[in-house]
Amino acid sequence: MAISYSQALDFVQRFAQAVATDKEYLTELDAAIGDGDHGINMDRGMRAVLPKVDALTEGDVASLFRTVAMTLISTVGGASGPLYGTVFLQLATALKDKPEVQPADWSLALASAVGGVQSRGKAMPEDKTMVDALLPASQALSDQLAAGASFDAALKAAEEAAEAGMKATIPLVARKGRASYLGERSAGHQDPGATSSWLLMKAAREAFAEGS
Amino acid sequence: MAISYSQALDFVQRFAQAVATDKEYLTELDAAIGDGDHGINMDRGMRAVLPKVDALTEGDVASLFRTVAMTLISTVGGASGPLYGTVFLQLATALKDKPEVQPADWSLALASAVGGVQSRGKAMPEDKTMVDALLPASQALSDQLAAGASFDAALKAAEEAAEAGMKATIPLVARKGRASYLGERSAGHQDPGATSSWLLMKAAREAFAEGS
Amino acid sequence: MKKLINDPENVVREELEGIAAAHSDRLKVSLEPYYIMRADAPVKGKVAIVSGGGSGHEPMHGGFVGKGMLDAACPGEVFTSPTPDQILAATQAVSGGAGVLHIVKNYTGDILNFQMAADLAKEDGIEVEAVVTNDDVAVQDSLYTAGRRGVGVTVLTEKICGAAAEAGRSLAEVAELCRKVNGDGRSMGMALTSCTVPAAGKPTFELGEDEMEIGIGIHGEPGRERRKLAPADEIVEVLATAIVDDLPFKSGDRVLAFVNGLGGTPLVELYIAYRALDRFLKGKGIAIERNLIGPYMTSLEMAGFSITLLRLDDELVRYWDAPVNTPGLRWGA
Amino acid sequence: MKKLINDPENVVREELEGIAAAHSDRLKVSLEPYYIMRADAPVKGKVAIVSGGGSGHEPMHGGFVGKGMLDAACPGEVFTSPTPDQILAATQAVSGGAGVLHIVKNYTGDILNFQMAADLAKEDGIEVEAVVTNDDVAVQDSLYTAGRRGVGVTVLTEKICGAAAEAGRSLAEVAELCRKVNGDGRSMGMALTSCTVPAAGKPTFELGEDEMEIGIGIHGEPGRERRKLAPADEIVEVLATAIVDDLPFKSGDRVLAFVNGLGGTPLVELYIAYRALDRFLKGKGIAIERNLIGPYMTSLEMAGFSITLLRLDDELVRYWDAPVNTPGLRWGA
Ligand SMILES: Nc1ncnc2c1ncn2[C@@H]1O[C@H](COP(=O)(O)OP(=O)(O)O)[C@@H](O)[C@H]1O
Ligand SMILES: Nc1ncnc2c1ncn2[C@@H]1O[C@H](COP(=O)(O)OP(=O)(O)O)[C@@H](O)[C@H]1O
Ligand SMILES: [Mg+2]
Ligand SMILES: [Mg+2]
Ligand SMILES: [Mg+2]
Ligand SMILES: [Mg+2]
Repeated sequence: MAISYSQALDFVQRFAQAVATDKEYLTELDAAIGDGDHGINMDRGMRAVLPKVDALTEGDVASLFRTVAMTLISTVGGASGPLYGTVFLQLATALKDKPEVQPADWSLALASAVGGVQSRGKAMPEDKTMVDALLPASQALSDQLAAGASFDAALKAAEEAAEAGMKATIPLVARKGRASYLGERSAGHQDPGATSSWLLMKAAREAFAEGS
Repeated sequence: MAISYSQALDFVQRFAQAVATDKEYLTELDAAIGDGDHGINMDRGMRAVLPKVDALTEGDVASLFRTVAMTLISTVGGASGPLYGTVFLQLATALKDKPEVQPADWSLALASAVGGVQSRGKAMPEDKTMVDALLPASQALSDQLAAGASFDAALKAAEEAAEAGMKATIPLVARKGRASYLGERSAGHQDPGATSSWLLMKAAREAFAEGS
Repeated sequence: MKKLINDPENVVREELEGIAAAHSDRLKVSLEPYYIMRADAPVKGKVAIVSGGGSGHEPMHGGFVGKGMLDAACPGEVFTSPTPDQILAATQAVSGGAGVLHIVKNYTGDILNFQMAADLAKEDGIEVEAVVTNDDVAVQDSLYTAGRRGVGVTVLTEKICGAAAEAGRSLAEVAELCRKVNGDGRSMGMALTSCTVPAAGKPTFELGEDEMEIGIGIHGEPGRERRKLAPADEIVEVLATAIVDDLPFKSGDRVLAFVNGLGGTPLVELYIAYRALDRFLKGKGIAIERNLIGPYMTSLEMAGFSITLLRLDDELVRYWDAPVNTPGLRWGA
Repeated sequence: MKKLINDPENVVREELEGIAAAHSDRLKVSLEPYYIMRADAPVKGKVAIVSGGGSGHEPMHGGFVGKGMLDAACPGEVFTSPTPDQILAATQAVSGGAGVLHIVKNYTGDILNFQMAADLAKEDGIEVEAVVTNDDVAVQDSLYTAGRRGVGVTVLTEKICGAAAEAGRSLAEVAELCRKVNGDGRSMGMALTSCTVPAAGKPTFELGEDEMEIGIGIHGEPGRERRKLAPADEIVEVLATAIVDDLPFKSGDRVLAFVNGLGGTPLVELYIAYRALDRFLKGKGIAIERNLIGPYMTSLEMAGFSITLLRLDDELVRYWDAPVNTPGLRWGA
């Protein structure tokens, strides 16, 4: 039931793959309300991550995530670099010294990652940012686990909450990030960062679920 | 039979009208093998000429042509400004102090105009320039008059020779002017200056012929 | 996409190699991580000034490194803020013991990355002050949003603060001056065409043959409104009115007028715009005392321009006129 | 056509009014007829230098008027040579008694109009020497044609001869120097896109999405050949090879390398081209001793660039480095 190192690695690789696949899509979403580089940025970062994590000797999950964080921070730039860097840095910090990662550990780590993003970026829910996908995902995960659901079911619920949160950004008027310069004109478009965050939650479900 | 002042004025006005009508066409010809401004240049010049010649008190033909020349020289620029300026300057010089302009006078004046263009621009026949329309026109005019043809017929012959000369520029490789930079690539296109020179000969026929 | 490049991935690195080859007499270029610094940095006892941002806005910022302006610039990927490690390395490299000023344009990415770098530099014992420029009046301001974008005023702060640092002013003073310039300057821009980020390969946005975007951002962010094309004089009036009303600039004010080309707009058009601006301001009793006209803060090959007005006083004029010797801006040296 | 203008007919006049408003401290602008001159002209006892040509190439020539460069520039309509009356008036206005050098780019229109003006100026008792620049190796040269076009070298002659005139050299000496610079310089350009003359309203030529024009003229005249788009390094090699082979430049030569943007090409691309040129010349044992990188001789908004190489000696380096104070080129002042 615990998340193994190879599952954590798989999570990172799946996220890299998803970002690569949807690079153009993410970029198009960003072109509509930002500067048209979100897919390019994330893909540049995750492509830099892959050889870095390959080169790691099988170790603990925390140092894996720390490597991802430092690589994203030093290769992505833009808003998403520090923010996704923060996600993985918080995951690493929360999972530090855990010999094995239990579902509850993951749930707490994810909550602290979302908290890190919010404290760095000062985004509140409905500001039309990645927070709108990450926060409901983290809440769904912990709610499900608290209600006694299986890890698989909780991961699935997190993914679906992220997706719903992502879609719910469409009507919102952006209040943070580059899209906020558009004011009312940002409404009607899906937030690119929320979209990549949904891909992140999807990758977590695919990598960590047992029954799939 | 002599060319009156009002016919000379009509000649200038008809040329202005023809240039205005064919401004785009001349410009397109120039875009193919030059810098795409011949129609714009000539039209700018002839539009400046019109009020200048309107303002003249009915005087002699030479000073009319001198006014056209000076206006073209100071408003057209490019290659065609000094060259058409020279055409009208030579016409003016050749017709100076003529109380009336006889067909033979016009023929000599035109020959001296072509000579002026050649001495300024150093273009020889088949260099793919306005000389290729003007020189045959001038020759046809004087040949016809020498052969005893009517002025009308001579003017018509001049116009047709200009047209033929203009068309004959199509296969030529330019050796003068901007088109010469193209080398072989200039072949297959009609020279813009030869085209405006045909319009000039056409305007002369229309203005000076009696029977039309 | 038609660009004079080899590979979209290598645009920034090859540009930096070109800059290194061209200006080795005056600049040093680091490729790992990317930054450009004065060849004579660190200048002992002088406040150092570091700026940076996405590439594609050249000559800003790399072209403004040199005596009298920036000590270092950190170029990110095209239109993408630089990363903290670049900013940290540049800060360390140019720190001359009198502190380092970070001039940061107000974009979330720039803010976050510069913040991370400043935190790390401070841990390293370097005194860092950051000033954020946010002069774009196109953006509806609000406490609850990311706020206004930093645009044209950034160039002016870099010149003026560079001169003040050269004159031996302290970090606190230079930072204060920077805030003053930002506070007294306002900008707005417009675009006639989009631009294409090399890595994206297609235009950031589409504009009809008879449309323009008023209030465009320098990364091709859509602006205030899309309108039918209009004559230059009318466009200048729209931008200048928004700028003048915002500060507001008042009759009797002395200003620096900065007419900036976004890349694809020929100088002849910028002078036509300047003519209109000069007339507009004269009509309001505002006197242009200094000007800057040209492509200084660009958006790749975008056709369009921006206007920046800065209210002047004698001190600002003195610093503006002080010698500057950079590839992108040079006088008195 | 998307341009920041009011009326295609008024482009040049309004540009000149903008220049007059912007640079009245240094320049005087005549609107009847059009010319731009140094505010302090005529400079007694100094050889005066006058150039000119069609508009649309800014900053050339008007932006190069000032101490250390041109005494006057005569702008024609866009891409159309100026008229004799402009050139005559400018020549008269700046003549300081030591003669006037006309720097004329080799285009039939420029030659004819400058010739007419020189004839008139001579009648007026002014000593005039004309030097024709014809450095474009794209054009197959022949005694029987109009010959090569004058392009990038023109900017270099204006700077170098301006310095020599400032140093008190005689008309014969400055003209001789001008011929030497022209003789030792070679250029070639290429275009990725066309440009649109305001009065024409549509692009001068059409280029496919994957095509480029090698050997383009600065008025959009078609060049040597149309080719499939290629990487920057390859394009630089094509242009530089043609240039180097033509003079020829040889191992051991010292050169000034001028990488000129045609208007729509961002600075980042010019640096990528410079990087390639630097490597190419190093490989041939040719040393770049001075450089100039930027949009100095443009073709409106055309995307593309040109390379000019000038063989240097100590005298040329000295004149190149001498102070110059113009809106378009400035150092040491
Ligand atoms: N303050 C913020 N807090 C959280 N997320 C943010 C914030 N600002 C921007 N974002 C996210 O970053 C995304 C844009 O990332 P990206 O395009 O890579 O960076 P940039 O805006 O610098 O070009 C947005 O879609 C949004 O989800
Ligand atoms: N040396 C010359 N002699 C005679 N005619 C010439 C010469 N050079 C150019 N022309 C004529 O000028 C025409 C081009 O005129 P125009 O386009 O107005 O000037 P520019 O070439 O300066 O743009 C050519 O088509 C040609 O007929
Ligand atoms: Mg973005
Ligand atoms: Mg032409
Ligand atoms: Mg970005
Ligand atoms: Mg022309």
